[in-house]
Amino acid sequence: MNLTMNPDDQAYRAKFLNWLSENIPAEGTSAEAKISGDWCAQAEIFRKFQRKLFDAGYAGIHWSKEYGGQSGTLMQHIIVTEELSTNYPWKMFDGLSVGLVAPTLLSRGTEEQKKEFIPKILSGEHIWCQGFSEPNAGSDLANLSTSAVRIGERYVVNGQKVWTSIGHLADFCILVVRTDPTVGKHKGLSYLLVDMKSPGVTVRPIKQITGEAEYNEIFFDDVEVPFDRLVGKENEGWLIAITTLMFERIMNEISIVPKLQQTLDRLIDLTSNTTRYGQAMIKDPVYRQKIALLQVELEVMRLNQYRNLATLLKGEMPGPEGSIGKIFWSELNQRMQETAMEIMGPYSQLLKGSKYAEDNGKWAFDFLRARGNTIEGGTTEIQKNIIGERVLGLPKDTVRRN
Amino acid sequence: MNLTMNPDDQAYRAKFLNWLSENIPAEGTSAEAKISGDWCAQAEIFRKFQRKLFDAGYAGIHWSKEYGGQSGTLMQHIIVTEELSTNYPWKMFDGLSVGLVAPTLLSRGTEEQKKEFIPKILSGEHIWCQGFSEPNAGSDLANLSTSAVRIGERYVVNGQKVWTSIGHLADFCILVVRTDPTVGKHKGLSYLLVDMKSPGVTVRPIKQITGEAEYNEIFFDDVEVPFDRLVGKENEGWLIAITTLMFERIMNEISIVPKLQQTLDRLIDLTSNTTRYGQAMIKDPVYRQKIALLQVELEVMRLNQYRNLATLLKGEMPGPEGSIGKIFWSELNQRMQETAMEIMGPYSQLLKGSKYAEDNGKWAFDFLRARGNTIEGGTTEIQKNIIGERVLGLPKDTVRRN
Amino acid sequence: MDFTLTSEQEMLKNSARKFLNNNFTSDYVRKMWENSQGYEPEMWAQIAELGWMGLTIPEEYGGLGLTFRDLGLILHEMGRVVMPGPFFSTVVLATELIKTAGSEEQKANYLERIASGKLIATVALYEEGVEWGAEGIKLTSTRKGDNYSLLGKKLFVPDAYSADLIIVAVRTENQVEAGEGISLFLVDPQTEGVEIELLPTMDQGRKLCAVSFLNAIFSSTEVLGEVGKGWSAIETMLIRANIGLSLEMLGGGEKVLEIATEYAKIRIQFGQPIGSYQAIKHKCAEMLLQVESSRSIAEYAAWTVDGNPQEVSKAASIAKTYVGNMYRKAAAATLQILGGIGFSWEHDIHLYYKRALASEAMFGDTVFHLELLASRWERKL
Amino acid sequence: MDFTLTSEQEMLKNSARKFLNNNFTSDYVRKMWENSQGYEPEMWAQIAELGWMGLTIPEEYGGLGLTFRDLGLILHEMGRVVMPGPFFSTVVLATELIKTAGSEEQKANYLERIASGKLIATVALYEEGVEWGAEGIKLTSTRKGDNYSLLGKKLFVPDAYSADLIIVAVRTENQVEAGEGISLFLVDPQTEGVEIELLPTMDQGRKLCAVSFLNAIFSSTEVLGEVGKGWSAIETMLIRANIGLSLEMLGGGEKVLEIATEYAKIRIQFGQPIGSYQAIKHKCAEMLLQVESSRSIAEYAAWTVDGNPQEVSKAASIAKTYVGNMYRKAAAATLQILGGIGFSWEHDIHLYYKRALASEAMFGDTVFHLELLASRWERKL
Repeated sequence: MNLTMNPDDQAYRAKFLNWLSENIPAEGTSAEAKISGDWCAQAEIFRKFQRKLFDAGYAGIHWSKEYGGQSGTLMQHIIVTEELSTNYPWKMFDGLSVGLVAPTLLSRGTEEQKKEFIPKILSGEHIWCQGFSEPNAGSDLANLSTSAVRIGERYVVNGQKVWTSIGHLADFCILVVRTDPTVGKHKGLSYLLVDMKSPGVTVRPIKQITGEAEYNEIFFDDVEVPFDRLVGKENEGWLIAITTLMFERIMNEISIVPKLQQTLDRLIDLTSNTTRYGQAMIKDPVYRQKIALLQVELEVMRLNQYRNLATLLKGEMPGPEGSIGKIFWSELNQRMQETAMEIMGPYSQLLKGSKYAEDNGKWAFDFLRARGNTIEGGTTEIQKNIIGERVLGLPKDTVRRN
Repeated sequence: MNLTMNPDDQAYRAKFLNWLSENIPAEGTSAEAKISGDWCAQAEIFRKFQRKLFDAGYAGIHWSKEYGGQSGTLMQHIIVTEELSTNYPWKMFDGLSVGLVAPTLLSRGTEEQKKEFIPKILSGEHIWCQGFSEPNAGSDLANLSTSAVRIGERYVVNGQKVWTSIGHLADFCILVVRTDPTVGKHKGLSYLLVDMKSPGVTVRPIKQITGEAEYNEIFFDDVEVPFDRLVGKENEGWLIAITTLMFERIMNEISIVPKLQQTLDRLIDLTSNTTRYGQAMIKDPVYRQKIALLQVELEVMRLNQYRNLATLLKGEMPGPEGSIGKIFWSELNQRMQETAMEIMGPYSQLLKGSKYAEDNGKWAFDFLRARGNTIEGGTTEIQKNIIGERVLGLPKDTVRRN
Repeated sequence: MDFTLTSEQEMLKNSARKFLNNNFTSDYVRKMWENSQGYEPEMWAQIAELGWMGLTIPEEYGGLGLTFRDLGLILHEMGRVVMPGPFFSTVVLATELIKTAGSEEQKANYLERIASGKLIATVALYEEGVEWGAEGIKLTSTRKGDNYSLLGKKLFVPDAYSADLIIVAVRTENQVEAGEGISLFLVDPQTEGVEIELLPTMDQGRKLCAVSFLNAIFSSTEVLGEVGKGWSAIETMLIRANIGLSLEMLGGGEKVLEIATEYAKIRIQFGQPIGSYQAIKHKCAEMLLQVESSRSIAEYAAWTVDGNPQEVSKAASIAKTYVGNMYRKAAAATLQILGGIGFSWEHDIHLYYKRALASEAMFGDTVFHLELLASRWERKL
Repeated sequence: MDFTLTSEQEMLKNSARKFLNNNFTSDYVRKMWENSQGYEPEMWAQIAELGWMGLTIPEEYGGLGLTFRDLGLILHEMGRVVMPGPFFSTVVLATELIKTAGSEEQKANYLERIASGKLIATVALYEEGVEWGAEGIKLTSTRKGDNYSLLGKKLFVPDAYSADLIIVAVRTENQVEAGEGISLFLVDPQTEGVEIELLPTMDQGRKLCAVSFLNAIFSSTEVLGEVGKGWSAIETMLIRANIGLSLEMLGGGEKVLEIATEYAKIRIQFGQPIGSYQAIKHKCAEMLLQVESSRSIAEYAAWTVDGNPQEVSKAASIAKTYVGNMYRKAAAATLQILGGIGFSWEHDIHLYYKRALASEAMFGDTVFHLELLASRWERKL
């Protein structure tokens, strides 16, 4: 399903696809590489390719030239993001920096911060990670306790963050810290840009249920952060963190819809190619109905996303309704993966490395990985609270008075 | 699916079925009568038939002879209840009195109350209704405000009850009232037995979404209730009301399982007899799977109920886990009815009186009626709270301190 | 298509909401439930005066010549008040069929009368057994010279009881492919041998009827378009009917969510508004997710009718499936949130719930539309 | 059957729980995941000493002669600790098959060794493509005098890597009904031409293997029971395997609910335990409903094996469907309640979740069992 796009945009897409076919590095796009756990090697491929994109004018398309961008349109940025999302296994390396860090800096950073960081995000020189969650501040993000004490021209940071994606590969971190412990939860927080090579930063990987370690714990032990790495004002970091989270919900979807489309296509292929009782399973009405319903949901989600983009294209900021997309894609992906499991039967259990496995175990990996979708970036339960309270205006959960 | 029953019980069932075939009144059991809205007429048929049951020794089987019972076994009572539940459209007239009122009186009433009321329940002389809910006390039952002030040997009752099933036909009412307005919500309540013919009682029917009026509002205007109609102690009515509710959950299921079985059988017949695109719909794997899943759930529910009965047969009181059955049957019935609607397509819309309607519109009526199942007798949400807090021991919802 | 309204569209939508809120109050809707025609001529005349009857009728036939997307805005608003009466039958079903299949003369004749509010019309399609495709058209005709004698029965015909014109799909040729040999007869309900029976259904806001033909005689000039070539026009009409219905259902779902949210804010139990409990709050949030998603697909589908005809058939099936499911579930969830009062006849929620059920069972059920979508996989569309 | 345990059963259950909690700690289970055999001989010997290997083996063959209901109590407890190793393969699959199909001599030989812990055994059934019925048995044999030469491959064979004996379903006759002409070969894994490959699967607590036959030669005396008559014994075994699995899954679901409830009581967010929020509380309540309902059907099904054989096959399909669905959903819900920590390898929930997934995909999936139930409607059973 396509909304009509103007001829300029169509030409731009064609031009980019052409460039892509000549420049995308083979070593990173093989089926094998897509489920490889060797992220250090992948990160290097990413940096090289990102530099190529940057040099060719396909990075930061809609941002101002003074920050390394192209002063192009948001639609062009969307086109490039869409096309990169399915055949490009390194989205994880710049999803955060391009999708979250750069927009946050553009809207809230100082001129110096924009000039220092945005070009290096676009050229692939800096990979970023996000230090928000803590062991006791998951859903209740405002409960965080990592502290930053100002001493002269520096903050000294102490504490622990957790569930930091690619923390072990990142050059910089957006970090939310408590700068005033004497005031209420949302108050007294500040938003810092932290060099991950600073003395006192220790990263420890967390092995997840897929067997891989995408997430990390980060420990801060008297880590010094120059004062000019503060974004916004001291003790006003909560609002900036919320801005980041809203960008996360909206921008993520640009690359998620094409990925889900790819999953649906693979699912239809899988069902077409699986024969049981002498008949292709795609002929079985039970599975036809299930998969057609997934298709309905995907098309609806795509249109939801177009509506969001239409809002962004009008220059409006994303609002709390971004939670709709987060709930939608995370549950849809889980249902797609579950359907694949059902169809494969015992084959669903096979991991990569088995010659009997479908798609070299990608289904099994993606299925397990999908369990995280309803947790990461704000649980489904939190998103429903956001919708209930901030969109529908229902009363807040009653908080026990301490 | 049957648990083995001992030969005596099997013989008892055979004997009762034989008696039933000779004595069940034809006028009340026709397909027409089952969806008739003429409840006054039905109530008269009920009274006559109940008298026959009583005279034949099939009423109050497991209760003591001194209260009009037969001093038989609970299993015999269950057998009679099961057999009466499907071909007997008047369950509503004694479901409450036999299932809730009599057990409550037997466990909490005075000797005089038992002797006065139980025989008349069994003989069909007294039909009972339940005055618990109020406009501002639905899920929050302890919030009720109907008051009873003691003046001499009488209580004077004022207030309003709502959602009283068959209130317009009942002879007596179990009524929960506030006798001490100065103490907290659950405290200060009392449990009365009220003659519905008392001056000052006004009953107003509530038309429901099916178009019929099964429920009523009851208004109490200086209604006098003799002091000896108090059950238990003054201001200790809450515990007795809870007892009644637990009986409601468990005892209801005895007749519900056979009814659901009948619905499933009708559903299989309906699907077998409906032809679409030249094929009986029962051959379509999509519907086969749906209906087979309903069958799975029904069989599981039946076993749940046997487990509950096994507990009752050991003489133990029903506990909060009765909420499991309430959630289970109400949702299962809704799913069965929804499946029937799907299968019938536009025919699902036809009400009684249409010659094109399946089963004279019983499906449509039952479907709409089923929406009430997850509300009446404690909403699904309340049942889940009961399970979460009273079975699993999770902390209570935080209550705003006033 | 960027999901925003032009200022004209905003005006149309706002004035429609105002008119409908003022005139189609709960009391009036309930009065029309009791009225066997389902409408009152004075009200019909008022609506015609607003230009709604001819919204998508070309200006040459006395209409406004607007797009289906514009009509969708009105249907959306009508869904919000569960509007009763033959508007949908006349303006979506009959109008679209005449626009697609009619000769120049037929269009001039009928469309002008519809646009001016002088003709109430409907389409009779389904028969006993209810098969959703062309194979369901079985009503037979016998040719006698220039006349056809019709024998058989149509079921679930919306608003036949109030219609001046019923367009009836008839099988005039047998032994051909299911989609061939179907003709559209322009039936005056007063014709001898035509009998109309009002069916007792749940949703009395949209009356359904049985229309029987007992060897009723019609001339070949009383056929819309060409004899034997009716099915493709019906397909076009069904696509638009499903889209129109989706807009109506979207409006219903939107309103139902408002009812739920409002009640959740003011109903106090255990000392707090019930909307502060997550059981209720999250139910409302799920409804919002589905209502907003329904808005995306329904508005897009309406736009495709004029904006992207290649996508319209797929969009129609997706919209019908998704929005139909949303409306039924949202109405049921709201009924549950309302508790006892939601189960009473007095509260309006049952009007919405019954409309949701009736709408989902029109023009192809979910299983049918999902299979339509699945059948495209092999064709790689 | 009244769902209560005798005092002997209570003792058996309690001692099993104690033994398993002490020995099958999370650390030990994880160690066995890394162990290609999935068990350690010393532990196996300890279990044998408890008498569990021969629980349902008649006393004449060295067993305890108890009922399947008794075995179910142990399986339930094993599910609670996601016990790894070849117990299920040996004591449910191989034992039940030998009991049903074996000659007196075979029973005496094999069952005694199983009961004493000296023989680990399994059954090889499924092949590439995985069809759940008899038509899935395609592995071919060529008869040469008194010998059979086997050619083909079995997939998803549990615990073949640690087994001393693999009972293999082979098609010894073609051109007959699917359920006929199937023979059960007693295969020593060391035989020339037999190759066993460990498959990398999610749940490494129950190892699955590929077993290949490259013209491996077996004598006709190495057939369990009669040649060509193996299928009905397999059917009996599958029924019991599904019931056994249901008990194991019930134990897993019960434990998973305990994990969820415990965490919900102590994890504080927004100043209160998360179990005070209805989103979490109601999720736990739904789990309890399903766990308790699973208990009813699984325990009943276990009882029917000896107590009501006419009902056993139906009960098995119902139990597998209901309990399998419960376990997978309960594990997923608990993972969600745990949040980030539930997504980590370090927390045990993934052991349960993976076992749930693997179990649901064994011995017939949900669609298969529902169709088995539906096929009885015509037969009015």
